[in-house]
Amino acid sequence: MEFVLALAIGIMTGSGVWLILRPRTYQVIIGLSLMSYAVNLFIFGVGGVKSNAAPLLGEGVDIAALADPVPQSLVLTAIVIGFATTALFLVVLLAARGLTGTDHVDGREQPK
Amino acid sequence: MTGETLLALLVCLPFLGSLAAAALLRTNSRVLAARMSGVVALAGLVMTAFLYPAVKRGPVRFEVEWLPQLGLDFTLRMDGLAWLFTMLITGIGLLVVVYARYYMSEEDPVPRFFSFLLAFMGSMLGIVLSGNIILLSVFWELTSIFSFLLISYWHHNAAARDGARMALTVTGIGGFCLLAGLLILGHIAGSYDLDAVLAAGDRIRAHPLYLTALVLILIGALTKSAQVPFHFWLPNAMAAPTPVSAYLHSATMVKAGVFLLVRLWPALSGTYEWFMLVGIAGISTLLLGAYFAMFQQDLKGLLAYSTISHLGLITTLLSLGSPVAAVAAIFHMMNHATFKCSLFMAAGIIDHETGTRDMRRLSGLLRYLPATGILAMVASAAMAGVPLLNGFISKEMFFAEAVETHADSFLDRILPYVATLAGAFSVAYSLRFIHVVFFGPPPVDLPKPEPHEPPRWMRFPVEFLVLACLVVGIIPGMSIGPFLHTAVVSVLGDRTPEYSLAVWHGINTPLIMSTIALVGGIALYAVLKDYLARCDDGPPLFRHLRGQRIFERVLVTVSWKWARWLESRLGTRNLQPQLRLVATAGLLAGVVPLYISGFSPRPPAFGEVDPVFAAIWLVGSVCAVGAAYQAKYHRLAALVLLGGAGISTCITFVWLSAPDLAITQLLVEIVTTVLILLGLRWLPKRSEKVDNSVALAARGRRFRDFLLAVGCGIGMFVFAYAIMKQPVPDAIASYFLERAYSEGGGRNVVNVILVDFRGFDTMGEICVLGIVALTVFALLRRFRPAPDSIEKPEQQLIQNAFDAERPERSAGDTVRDYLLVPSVIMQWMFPVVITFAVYIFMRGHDLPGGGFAAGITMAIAFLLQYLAGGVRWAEDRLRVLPLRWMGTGLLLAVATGVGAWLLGYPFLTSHARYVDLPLIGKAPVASALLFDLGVFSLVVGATVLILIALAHQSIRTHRVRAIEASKAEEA
Amino acid sequence: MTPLDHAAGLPAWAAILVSVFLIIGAGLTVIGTIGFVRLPTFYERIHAPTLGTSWGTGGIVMASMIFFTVLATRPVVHEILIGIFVTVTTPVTLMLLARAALHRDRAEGNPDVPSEPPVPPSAAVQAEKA
Amino acid sequence: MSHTILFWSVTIAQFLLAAAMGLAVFRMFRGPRAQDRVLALDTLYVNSMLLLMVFGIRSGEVVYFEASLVIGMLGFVATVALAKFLMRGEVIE
Amino acid sequence: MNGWMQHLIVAPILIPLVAGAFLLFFDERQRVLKAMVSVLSCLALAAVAITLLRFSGAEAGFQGVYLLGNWPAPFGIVLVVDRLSALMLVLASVLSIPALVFSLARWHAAGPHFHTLFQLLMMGLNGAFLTGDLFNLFVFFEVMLAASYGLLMHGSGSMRVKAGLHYIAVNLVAALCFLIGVSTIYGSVGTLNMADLALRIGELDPDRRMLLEAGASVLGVAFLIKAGMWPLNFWLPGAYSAATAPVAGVFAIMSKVGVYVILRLSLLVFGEGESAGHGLNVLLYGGMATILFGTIGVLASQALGRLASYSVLVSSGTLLAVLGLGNGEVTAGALFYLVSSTLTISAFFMLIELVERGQDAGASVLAVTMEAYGDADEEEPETEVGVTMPATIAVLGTCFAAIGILLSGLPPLSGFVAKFVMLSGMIGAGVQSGGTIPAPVWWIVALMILSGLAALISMTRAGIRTFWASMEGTVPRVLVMEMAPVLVLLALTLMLAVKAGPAMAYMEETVRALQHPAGYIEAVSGARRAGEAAATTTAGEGD
Amino acid sequence: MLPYPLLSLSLVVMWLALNGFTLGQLILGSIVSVFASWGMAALRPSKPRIRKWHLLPKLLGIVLYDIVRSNIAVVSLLFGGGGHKRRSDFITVPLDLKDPTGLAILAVIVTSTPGTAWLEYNSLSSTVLIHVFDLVEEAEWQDLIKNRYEKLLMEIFT
Ligand code: NA
Ligand code: NA
Repeated sequence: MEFVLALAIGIMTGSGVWLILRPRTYQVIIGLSLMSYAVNLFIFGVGGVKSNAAPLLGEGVDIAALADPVPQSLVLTAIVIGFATTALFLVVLLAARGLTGTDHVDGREQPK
Repeated sequence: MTGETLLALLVCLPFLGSLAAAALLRTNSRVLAARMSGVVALAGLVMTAFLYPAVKRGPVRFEVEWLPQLGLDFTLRMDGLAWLFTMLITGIGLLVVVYARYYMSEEDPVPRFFSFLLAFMGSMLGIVLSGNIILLSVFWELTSIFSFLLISYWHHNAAARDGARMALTVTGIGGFCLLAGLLILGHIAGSYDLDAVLAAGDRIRAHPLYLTALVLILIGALTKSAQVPFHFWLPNAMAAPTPVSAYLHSATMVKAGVFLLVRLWPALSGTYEWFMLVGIAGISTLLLGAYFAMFQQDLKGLLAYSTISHLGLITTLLSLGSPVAAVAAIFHMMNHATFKCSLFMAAGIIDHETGTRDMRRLSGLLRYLPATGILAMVASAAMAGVPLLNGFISKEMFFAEAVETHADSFLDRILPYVATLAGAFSVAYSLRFIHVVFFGPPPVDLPKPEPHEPPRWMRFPVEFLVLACLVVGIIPGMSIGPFLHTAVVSVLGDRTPEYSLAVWHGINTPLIMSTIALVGGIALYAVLKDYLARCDDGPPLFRHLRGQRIFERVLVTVSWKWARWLESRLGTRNLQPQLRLVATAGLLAGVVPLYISGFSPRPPAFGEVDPVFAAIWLVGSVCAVGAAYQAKYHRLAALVLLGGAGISTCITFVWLSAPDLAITQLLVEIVTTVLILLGLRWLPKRSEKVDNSVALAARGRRFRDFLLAVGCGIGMFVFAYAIMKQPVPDAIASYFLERAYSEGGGRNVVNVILVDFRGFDTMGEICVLGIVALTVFALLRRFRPAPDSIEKPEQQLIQNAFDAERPERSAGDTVRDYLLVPSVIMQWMFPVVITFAVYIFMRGHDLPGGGFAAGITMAIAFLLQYLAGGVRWAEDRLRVLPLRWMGTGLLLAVATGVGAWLLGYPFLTSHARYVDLPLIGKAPVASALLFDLGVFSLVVGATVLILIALAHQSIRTHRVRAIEASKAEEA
Repeated sequence: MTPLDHAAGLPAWAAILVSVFLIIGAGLTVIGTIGFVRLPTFYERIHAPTLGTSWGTGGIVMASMIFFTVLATRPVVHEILIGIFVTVTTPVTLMLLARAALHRDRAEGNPDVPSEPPVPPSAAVQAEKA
Repeated sequence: MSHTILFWSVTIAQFLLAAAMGLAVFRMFRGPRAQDRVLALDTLYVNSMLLLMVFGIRSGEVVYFEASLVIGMLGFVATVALAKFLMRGEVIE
Repeated sequence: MNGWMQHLIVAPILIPLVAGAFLLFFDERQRVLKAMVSVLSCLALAAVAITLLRFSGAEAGFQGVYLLGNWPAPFGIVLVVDRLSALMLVLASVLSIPALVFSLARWHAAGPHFHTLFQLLMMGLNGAFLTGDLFNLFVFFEVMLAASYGLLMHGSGSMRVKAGLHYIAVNLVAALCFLIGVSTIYGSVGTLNMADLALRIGELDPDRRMLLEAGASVLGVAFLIKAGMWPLNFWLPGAYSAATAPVAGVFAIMSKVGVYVILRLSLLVFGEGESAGHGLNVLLYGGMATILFGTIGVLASQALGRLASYSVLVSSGTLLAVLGLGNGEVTAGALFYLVSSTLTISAFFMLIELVERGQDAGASVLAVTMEAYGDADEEEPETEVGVTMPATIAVLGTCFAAIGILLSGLPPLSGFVAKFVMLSGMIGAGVQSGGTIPAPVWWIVALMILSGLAALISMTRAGIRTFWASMEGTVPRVLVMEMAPVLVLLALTLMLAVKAGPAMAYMEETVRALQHPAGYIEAVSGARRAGEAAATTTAGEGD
Repeated sequence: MLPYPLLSLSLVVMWLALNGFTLGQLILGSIVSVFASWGMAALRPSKPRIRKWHLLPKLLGIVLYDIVRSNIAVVSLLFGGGGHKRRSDFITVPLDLKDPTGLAILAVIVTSTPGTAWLEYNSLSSTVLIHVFDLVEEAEWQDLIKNRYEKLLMEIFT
């Protein structure tokens, strides 16, 4: 479980890093999204992974067996903030594209 | 009034006067400003005089705490030396003010001039009166600043600007070094108090940092006193109005450097390093200054180099380390101030009356300016060291010291010859000054043809100073003697030597040297006379080696060309290298500490891998890599693949016990996909054919990026695996699990954390969302599409053309038919999704769900209607006021939090209880639910605002196009 | 970790029934996606996933309903909502997507897709009147 | 008995669905046209939904149901947007 | 400080939030109302911040810990007011008022929702200063950043949007680093509360300690990006110089937030124990590189905006390098410098706008080129009659000179005092410890002097070009509302210089408290919940 | 108060299916459904008139049956069965049904049934383009759609 998850985090990070280093704004936004998936999973993973142990309380639930709720709540916040910033980045890249005419990250086609 | 307060007043008065003069800026009261300045200077002079009896008894101190814990206090201290200098500064200041009153033109905005002049006077007084070496450095820097302003007074002249800037730069460098040096000095002495520093001389000279401190302080002193090799700024400072030259560049500011050497003489002098460093600087300045002075064609230039030379003389004296030499140095500072100041004023009068200072054009002025001429002659004679004038006495003392042996080095051996030679030069240029300007045939084509004597009071200062030269020269012991002695005692204390200020000491070596210098100087002038009358400005060998040019060039090269080159090398304005650096930094920050501390990752255990889970991530990884691969040319494909990776993430959340995360992630992903699609329309078309990546450099870059990406991937993998295998120490998690229900009133611990335990995070988070929505809105209000995206998408053009070319069809039929059936279903989904949103909201506290997920769901319900019917259709029916939703949401969240105050609890304290409702029974009511409602409201508002703002762009350009089309029709 | 411990008390008939529906549902779904991968043209491919959205979903919804109903000994029917929503929404996507594909093919002049349908004379006349 | 039957049927079902997801992703990656990819995404959504439902059976918990319901009810929104983008070149007119 | 007064601690966050949210109900035409609410909010913030400062400084038994939601530390989120955070709060609010007033003259109308964004920026800043929780710090960082994105691009335009794109991209990656760092720390220590973290770090086993250090380093990258350390700072000149003047004016404090957090965490968490001094060398050498780069940039800048931005880097670099020395006395000086340089740079950004209003854009470029190549200016006729300056130019020029003096560390303003206290501390430490000053200290001293000199050269170059060389430029129309903020900020620097003694005493006391984190830790872990009898609260509560 | 009673009822049922049946939930669900149907009313959709309620179950039964049948058919076709060479093609079906809701239901039926896909409705000519996976006889399919579904739908609506 941990191994697969860690590998997945690694692959998504790698893909994301590759993309954010590309020259097109669209590539960057996709890269950022991939990276935030990876980071969300990472935060989620630090609590230790448990299957079928959602931190929901009920009668007869053994609290010790439940998954750590803290990283989950952190991820939720991170997801929301990630959503917001992705939207913002999108609009900024559109505005930049509109004003500069290009979708190059530096706002000009052939950076020296 | 006590001495202390007088002292404080003495320093403050000029600054107050300066402010008052500045206040006159808007008025035309030129005379008033001058009078006020005169009064200030006079008051200073009188106060100083009054202080003499006290000073004679011992130093007068004034202390105010400033930064006591660091030993920086506003300490003023007047001893004999300071008194002498204070007299000089205020006295000559008064004369300069009087002179300037007549010198400055009628049209000049003189309040500014006098304001700066008074401020300078205050700063200069501050230097000599500082009882704390840091305070001294404060005033030191202030003199640099005000001298900059004074030199550049005529700032419309390029020469004034350049001269001022050079002076500031050079003395500024010196000032910074001085501060560092004084800091070291103070720390060695254990105090910045001047008395303590002077008392710690032995400790200072024995300290390993002595040389460092010495060099730094010397850089400060030598730059200020224009010593070789820092001398070049002074001649350029002559672009200043002549009163400024007379005051700053002969009498006062340039004396600050040598003053400092005298001031610190007890603490620093007497070592071999001191002798060599100060000596070499002094001797070379003495000689070179005099040599250069001979070849100047500008009157003020001649005087400037002469000043440099005389300052070199003083420096040389100070280098010797002998008490008598110190006496001579102090004495010569006074003498030089008097004769040089008068000479500058005389030169100013000549300039004023004839309109030029070029000695090649001046001639025979004695017939026009007899009084000025005679005064200048006497002053020049003093400068040349002619007997019965003050310059002679101090020069004799110098010659006497020059022949003494001090450290038995080559300096000692050459000093007598150098001194004599410099003396001869000095005679030569003094002679030249007088001879060329006042004698010979009448001048031809002067800029101002009829020169005549200046106003009475403009000449008065010169007369006064020349009188002083004579008085001191003839009866030194009765005039300056006692005051000089007080000064000398204050510096040398019990090392005060026996010395005599008598004019006649009998025939001795110094007198012989003087005679040689006098005769040699006359001979030299006779030889050079004709050459000098024709030659260009500047000495023969060094004419083209102009300090100013070199300085400017070096400054421009270093501070501009090199800096720009370095800036482009060490920095970048492109994004890619920046992100590359950030990624590298992140990778290194994670890996290096682990590597250093010898962390060894645990070997993976494949046995525990769930094959289905692995399959899901096989899918997810393919999607991630595919998205990375396709994002350049196949944007839609990349977006779709990104969705695939997102789905895998979602499943993972479910798989690993985080249903809340799964729901939220899914909803967010849906909205994100639509958002990106909304944006995609405005991006340029890109086809694979224009691939220019075959270049080797591009391939290299890509390979590097690939390595970095792989590195980051592997790093994250190892890091994530290591940390996941490390069970979290249970510090806080179980607390939440235990109390979520009993104290938080909810069974969904994650939700209780979000709205209660860590509700504050959530409040911040919704603020972020709100801010982003506002920013998006603001940006899109000003959105201007790129020219190549203004046109409708190709699909619409084709479909519209199709509608247009068939008679039975009307515009928009295709899209209407396209959406006819789907839109019905999408409309019917509206109430369903709303109900679902409420459901998600209501259950959040106990089961997966919550305000955020519900808010997004609600936003999707609206979005669906925009998709189904378009902007106009949807807005015709649904009036969403996103800003109201947002504001309400934020205020509701805060209000819920603040509500706790009423019960005496901190912000966001929640209250949960069960209430009995008729028919329904017990129902949970938690204030956290209200908070969550705020979250819901904000999320709906913000998400809808973002979506609508983006969606509106399409119809906005339509409108623009429609306007354009109608205009074209009209035309 | 042994999953399904909670299902140990499930009656055998229920277990078999659940299993059958599960296998049918999952089987139909995977067959649909196999078709989706193998079929040659897009218009044929759009038929394949409907196996998953119709009885593929139906099978698993049934399995889930039976399983939880028996387990909780009370009717658990909310899965039916999934069935309904999938049934209602899938046609929307398919319709929109297929029509989009049709447009793209027509725009590229693909001869394998029919052109716009002919207009009956009555409609043409009406349009002209208008 | 029930346990064994269910264990195997759930496991097989999960494998089948995971395989279906894999196939969908194959199509998504392969294309060849955008409409294929979009359809693949839609299929992937449905398959994931089914997988989650099976997971619900496997875990015996109803709390994962909402995730499936969200896909079932709202998953089509993204696909609709994608389809409309293909047809009209923009999502909301 | 009890009862209602206790709630003052959360007020610096709530006041701007409420003000910002309230303004959403009014449309852009009601500008006067919006401006009034905004100004009132900032005034209230300043009042609260000053009150907190006085409490944190004076009252001996002051417990500036606020348990949000009434949950005890380390479980809930706590806000902590100590001398350092109170100082930063005051600085932020004092800076905000001039910037806001400046914006009212013109800029606040350049786009929608300026005031809401401004208020929320203040909320983010204040939250970052107050919070005692790592993840909550992330949230407030994001609030602050999000608002800064909006404000940076306020007024739109190609320059701002391009700069905004870079700024956002870099900061998004930084945010990811932040998340990785925080979660690693949580994963290795199990807590998010800073005080609790400091408490537990002593008991960690080696593996966890390694992970913690790695996590802290990744976290550090995020802060260093924010603080503008070379080579992670290339976004800064572009962003700061593109922003509108009042926005850049408040941005002056944003780079200081990174410095603040580094200072807070390095002394709280890595002050003592086995991990003590973790990463100090990075700060030291990175800081020095930053000073150097900033200095080069100051020299190389044609446009005043970039000059000011590079001054931000010099300031950041100086702070980082000095913090990297890990010397208490010097750190106190650094705090003084932080305040001084923030006020200076804020004033500078606003002044630039006013100065450049009267100029045409190409003039500055031309002037520099002429200086580099031409002897052209020797052709000018020289007249020895002064030119009367219009009052506006005179005032602007005086302010410009004051800023030049501040940036180069010349007396009599606070720039000199700041430089003096840092240099004195560094040199003093060397001299007293046996006469040798370590090489890094020499380097910092040299770099500080060099940077001052560069500022001097650059500012005189720019000042001469702006005020003296080109008299053709029209006199800018400057409103009192725009001039006053600059003057107020400069007056503050003067006041800071005059009151250097008390100010430094505060800073020294602050650093002393930071160097003994036990007080902070006790205050947080011993904070009592409301409604709980004092006697029942024991040290082990909650375990 | 209740612009769409059937919709409101369905929403209440949905609410109860999601939350379980209690009196409290019934009340809550009713309130929610009222609000949600007001939301629907705001959209001003073309209001469907359902005449013959009793035919709805019949339609449902037919559709479910057809779906099962065509599932089997398509599966066998995919495995190369069916006994003949499969030919898939487009067919155009003229429709008399005009009500959008009715059309939507027809589209859902056609598309949900594996083997047929609703592609393009042309409102001017009142025809629909359908893609059939295994087209043996065009007329047979037209007949199926016109007589088996459309007729029933025409009866239910209008
Ligand atoms: Na037509
Ligand atoms: Na179908």
